[in-house]
Amino acid sequence: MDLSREKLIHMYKTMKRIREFENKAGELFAEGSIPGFVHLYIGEEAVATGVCANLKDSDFITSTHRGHGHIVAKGGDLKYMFAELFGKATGYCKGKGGSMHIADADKGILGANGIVGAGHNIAVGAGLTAKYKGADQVCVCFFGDGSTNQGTFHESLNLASIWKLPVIFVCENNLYGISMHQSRHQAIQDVADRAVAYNIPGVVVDGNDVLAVYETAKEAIERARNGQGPTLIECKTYRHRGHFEGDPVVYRDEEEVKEWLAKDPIPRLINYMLDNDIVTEEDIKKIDEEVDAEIKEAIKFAEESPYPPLEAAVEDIYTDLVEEVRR
Amino acid sequence: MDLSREKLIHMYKTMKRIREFENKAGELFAEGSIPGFVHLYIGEEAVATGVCANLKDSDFITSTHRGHGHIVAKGGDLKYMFAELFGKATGYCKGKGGSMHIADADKGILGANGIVGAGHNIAVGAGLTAKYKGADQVCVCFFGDGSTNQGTFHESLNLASIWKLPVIFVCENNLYGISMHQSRHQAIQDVADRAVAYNIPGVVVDGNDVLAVYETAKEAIERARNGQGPTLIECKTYRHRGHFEGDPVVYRDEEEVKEWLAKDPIPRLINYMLDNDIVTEEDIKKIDEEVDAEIKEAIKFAEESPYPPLEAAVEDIYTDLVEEVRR
Amino acid sequence: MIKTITYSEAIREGMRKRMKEDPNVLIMGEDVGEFGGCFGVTGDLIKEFGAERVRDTPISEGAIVGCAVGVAATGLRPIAELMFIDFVTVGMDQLVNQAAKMRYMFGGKITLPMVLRMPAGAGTRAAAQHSQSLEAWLTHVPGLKAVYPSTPQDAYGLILSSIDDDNPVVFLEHKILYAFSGGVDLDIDPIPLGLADVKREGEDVTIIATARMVHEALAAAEELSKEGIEAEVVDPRTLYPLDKETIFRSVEKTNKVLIVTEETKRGSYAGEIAAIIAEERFDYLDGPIVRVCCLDTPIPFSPVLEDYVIPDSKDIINAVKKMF
Amino acid sequence: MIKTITYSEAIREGMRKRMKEDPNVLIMGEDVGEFGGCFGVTGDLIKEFGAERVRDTPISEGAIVGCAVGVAATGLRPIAELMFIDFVTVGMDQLVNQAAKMRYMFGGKITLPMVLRMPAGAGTRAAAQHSQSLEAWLTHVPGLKAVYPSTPQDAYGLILSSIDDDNPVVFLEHKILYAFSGGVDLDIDPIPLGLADVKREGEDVTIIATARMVHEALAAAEELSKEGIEAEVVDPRTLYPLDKETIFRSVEKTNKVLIVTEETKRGSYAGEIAAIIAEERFDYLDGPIVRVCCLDTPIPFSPVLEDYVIPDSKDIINAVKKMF
Ligand SMILES: Cc1ncc(C[n+]2csc(CCOP(=O)(O)OP(=O)(O)O)c2C)c(N)n1
Ligand SMILES: Cc1ncc(C[n+]2csc(CCOP(=O)(O)OP(=O)(O)O)c2C)c(N)n1
Ligand SMILES: [Mg+2]
Ligand SMILES: [Mg+2]
Repeated sequence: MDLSREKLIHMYKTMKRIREFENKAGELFAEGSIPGFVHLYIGEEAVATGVCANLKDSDFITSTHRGHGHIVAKGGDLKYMFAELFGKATGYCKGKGGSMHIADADKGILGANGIVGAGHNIAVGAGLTAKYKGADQVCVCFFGDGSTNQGTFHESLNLASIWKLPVIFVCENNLYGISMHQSRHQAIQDVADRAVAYNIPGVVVDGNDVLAVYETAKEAIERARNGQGPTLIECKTYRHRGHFEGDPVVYRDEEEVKEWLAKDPIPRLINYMLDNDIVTEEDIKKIDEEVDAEIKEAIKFAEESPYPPLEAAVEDIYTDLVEEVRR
Repeated sequence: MDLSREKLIHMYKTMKRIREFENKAGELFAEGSIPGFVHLYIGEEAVATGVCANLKDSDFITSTHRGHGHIVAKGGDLKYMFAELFGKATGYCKGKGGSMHIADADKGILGANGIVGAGHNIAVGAGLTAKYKGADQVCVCFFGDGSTNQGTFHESLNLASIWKLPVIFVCENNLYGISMHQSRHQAIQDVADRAVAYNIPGVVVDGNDVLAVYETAKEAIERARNGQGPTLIECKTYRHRGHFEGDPVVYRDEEEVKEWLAKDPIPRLINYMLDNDIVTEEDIKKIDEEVDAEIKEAIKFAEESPYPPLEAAVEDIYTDLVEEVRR
Repeated sequence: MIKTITYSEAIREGMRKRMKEDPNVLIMGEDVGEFGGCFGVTGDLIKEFGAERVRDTPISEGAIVGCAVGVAATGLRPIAELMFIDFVTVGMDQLVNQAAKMRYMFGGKITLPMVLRMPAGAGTRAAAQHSQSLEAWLTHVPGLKAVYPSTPQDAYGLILSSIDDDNPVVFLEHKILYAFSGGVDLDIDPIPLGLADVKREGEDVTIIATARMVHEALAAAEELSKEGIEAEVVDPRTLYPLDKETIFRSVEKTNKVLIVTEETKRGSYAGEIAAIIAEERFDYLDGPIVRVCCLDTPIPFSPVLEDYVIPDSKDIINAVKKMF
Repeated sequence: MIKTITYSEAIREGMRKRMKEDPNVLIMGEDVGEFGGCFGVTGDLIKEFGAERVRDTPISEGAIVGCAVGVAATGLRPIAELMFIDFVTVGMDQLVNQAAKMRYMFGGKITLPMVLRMPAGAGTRAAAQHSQSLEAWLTHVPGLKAVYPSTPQDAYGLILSSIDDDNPVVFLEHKILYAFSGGVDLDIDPIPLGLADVKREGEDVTIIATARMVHEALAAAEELSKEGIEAEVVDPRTLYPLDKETIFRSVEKTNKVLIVTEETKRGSYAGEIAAIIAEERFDYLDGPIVRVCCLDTPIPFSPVLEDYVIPDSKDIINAVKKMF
């Protein structure tokens, strides 16, 4: 493993930032400060983190309804994220998008997406732009196991493969699409097997091992940058929380949950770094404090921000028409 | 090969009926008697014939824009087919459907379909009914290579596989979706490889060898009837004509066409039967004459049939509402 | 027997009744089984009827609708559920080019008794992809019938007739109404499709409203009554077939029409109703036909903005006052 | 330079012009390359611009539209073609929930300059799944612009402005019009979206017509003129944004309105135009707003039936006469 200490610390901090962002988002939702739906990424932090640690700002990602982790990992600013969850004017989308639609064009984040499977083809389009322009860019498409039964999964992998586009398809197999266990929604064990249908590499990786994810993604991203086309990576992972906040989770058994909680990617990375003398307990504590402070400040920013003015409702539909939209 | 003489002769006659139906349809289209679009099945007769020779009237099929062959093979009546192509009141659909929408519920024909890929899920539904009712029925879904890149292909195979439905997916790989050679529309050589994605059997067969098609389909249909779920069968074949009548076919080279014309499934079966002393040249001639007579009569029936009354335009949309639809 | 139950329970009880009576009725959709449906509508039905009749599907809306078409064409009576009407975009071909047209294309030789249930409407802070009102698309498709109840009793009576119908019926359910409760007579006959209901009588102005907007219209009518304006509130209940007679009768009486729906105004079904009246009852009108609908925007997430773009009783009151 | 070319050539020449000027413009769709497009619209463009810029795609309409969205969001200007507008059902989610809403959902932080070209309309004996007029769906979607030209010159001027537009534009082309020819000035400035054209002036009645129906309306107007009725024929050209001013000006002058489109009447955009006039110009009307549209049926195959359900100049003449 030729990972620098900086990289490791960066990845640890990223995972921690995601975890704490999500913990707070859950609390704020429960107390009623965040409206709508939130789908938390807790337990899956190693996936977004390990993959995005290989990306540049100019690279693209597409995300899902469970998007907070991807956005943090790709460099999203927690302030604007919280503000968006609150529906404030200072949010990433001026409050018009909410949790399921956070985007940041400057960071190549082509949006969370409320439609399961819709990011796939958008990712292919971003890959086509990169290839067309001959730019040194790739696009990572994140998606869940459940979404791999949507037609869009099939169409997008096919298109990316025939055009040899620099797209990396990253399946976060957390074993469920809402209440549907993977064994009930598809007759295969490894989503990666589906790569055969497109004659592209399909790889399975332990999605709770950030180092393994990092290495696997690195190889796929290099292939993509070298013009060798797409890869399908399946990361085996688990969501600690319900599908959305408020889900009573009647469909999982305690044993399974316990087993997976024990595989929590964060303590795992801490132990690795401690065991290999990369960091001390003190270092970790310091990082954790930094993260806490950042989160507190971000929430404060969001809380103190104003709601959007009513006028904003008719803006940003088109680049030009506003008068026409007014009541 | 334990095929009875009757079966073989039946299959020969079916292929011949399809071939001559199509030849005439092409002529009638060229001379302006048939309006709209026609997509001929010439060259692919062995597929529909070999598969449907295993089916009962109560079994279902779904078909495509290139549907005439399937309908003939499943027992469609040439009279009503021609009448439909002419847009006559006596046609299968009272003239409302035309070439792309011929259906015959009594024969389990759930319709040709103008939407590429749309038959797939309808076939799954028919399979679900069969399983739900515990009926000894199967559904064969016919489709082209081009349609295997539609999302519906993916969704339907997935659904049929997890529910173990008695559906047989028969891909007619004629190497092209209109002008797109298979090598340009997907990165695999055998569509059958895609079966892996659903953990079902995927089989490749010479689609111009009716005996091979028969045997392969037989096995898959037996599996389906035994509750062992779906199979994906890929039949390698070729259309002799353009995509639709009127297609200048700029996208194929002569060599390729010549090569495939030499593999014509009809002479091939004739030779097999002659070589094995199953029939005589006389027998063949007799059958051919029967077919000619049937076709002539069918065309006469169609020509002499009336066009639908204008009133028919507002009927058959709903089982009940008619007044509401009137102008 | 009259019971006080919610709109969502009323739909469930209607499905339960028909499933008990007819083994050919089955349900399919995402998480409709053990999970009981995203909005809890299918609830405990799986316990009573088992997983073969209350079928969880993968996330494949195209397959859900398409499979329902195949199932209906071969003799069963499926009720398919999409989690949100917004996802009908994914199964649109199966609904529009297959379900709606098959009978016609096949010259009447096939029957498609299927119901497609879809939670619709805004107000849940679910933003642009989970809040749409798409009835205008569906009513524009020959071959479909479209139902959109506003009360538990109507929901119950109409789900029964939708299941009984031999044609594809899109059954819209308003998410905010799920929790509304009311008295429901579980022994009533099905409410025929195509029968409007006058939810409030009045002489001065006709307010045609659908689904959640019926309640806003009724609230507005109470306020207006205090100021001496008596509004008649007509709820079509079935969008297609549309009960023009009841609507026309009201228009002929009041000579003033306001139409209220939660749709994007541009291209709304509210517009279709206005156009029908402008064409067929013009001479009875003494002023413009007014529409109160959503602003022509995607539904924004932020509660302040969402509340702003969706019409409410205040908007209705203002609009009515301007008509006098 | 004015050349006599067809509607289909005009669209091609517009695309050629912009592709020459801007390397970011590219085309994608089924058989648009060597085959030249199902209706021949892309023709020889592949020879001039190569297969990277005139991209053949697999049969995957969802991917075509979705990929165009991704391409547009990342800095190129795609023109995507669907073979028939009927197949927009397959890519509906990508168009409606992604293309149309992305800019709004993202707070304006993304620009989506994409054109989706779709041959529409009936008259080719192609039956129910290849003959639809679906503009009502598309105009109901905030975030999309919608164009539907009726002449080669308009097609040319409007494809230019559609490509230049920074928003998703659905560009409808009528299949029967492809072969219509007319003089086209290839040097004109783009025709701004949202500008109607009065195709014939008249004092007695306003006929608002779109696409192929413009020609039927003009033919009807000539006939009516012989009987002393002078019809003004207004062609909106752009369905959204809609040039209400031009329409209102005509209505204020004639006080009578007939709207003619090839859509299924129920839920048509013709209804939206009627509703707008009934709401905003009621006082100028001296009689019902009449719509002449297709019957509320799927398009039947048989030529006798197809011709019966589609409106033509005779239907328009009859309808106008009844207004006097
Ligand atoms: C087209 C569509 N269908 C259904 C839904 C409702 N839905 C939201 S998330 C989800 C489950 C997704 O499962 P998976 O892809 O495994 O992602 P996970 O939630 O496990 O991260 C469903 C069914 C949706 N948003 N869009
Ligand atoms: C959804 C959809 N997209 C495109 C078309 C236009 N189209 C009709 S047939 C065809 C090619 C189909 O190819 P394939 O599935 O291989 O069948 P084949 O014609 O070779 O039998 C296309 C693109 C269509 N009818 N429906
Ligand atoms: Mg999952
Ligand atoms: Mg083919």
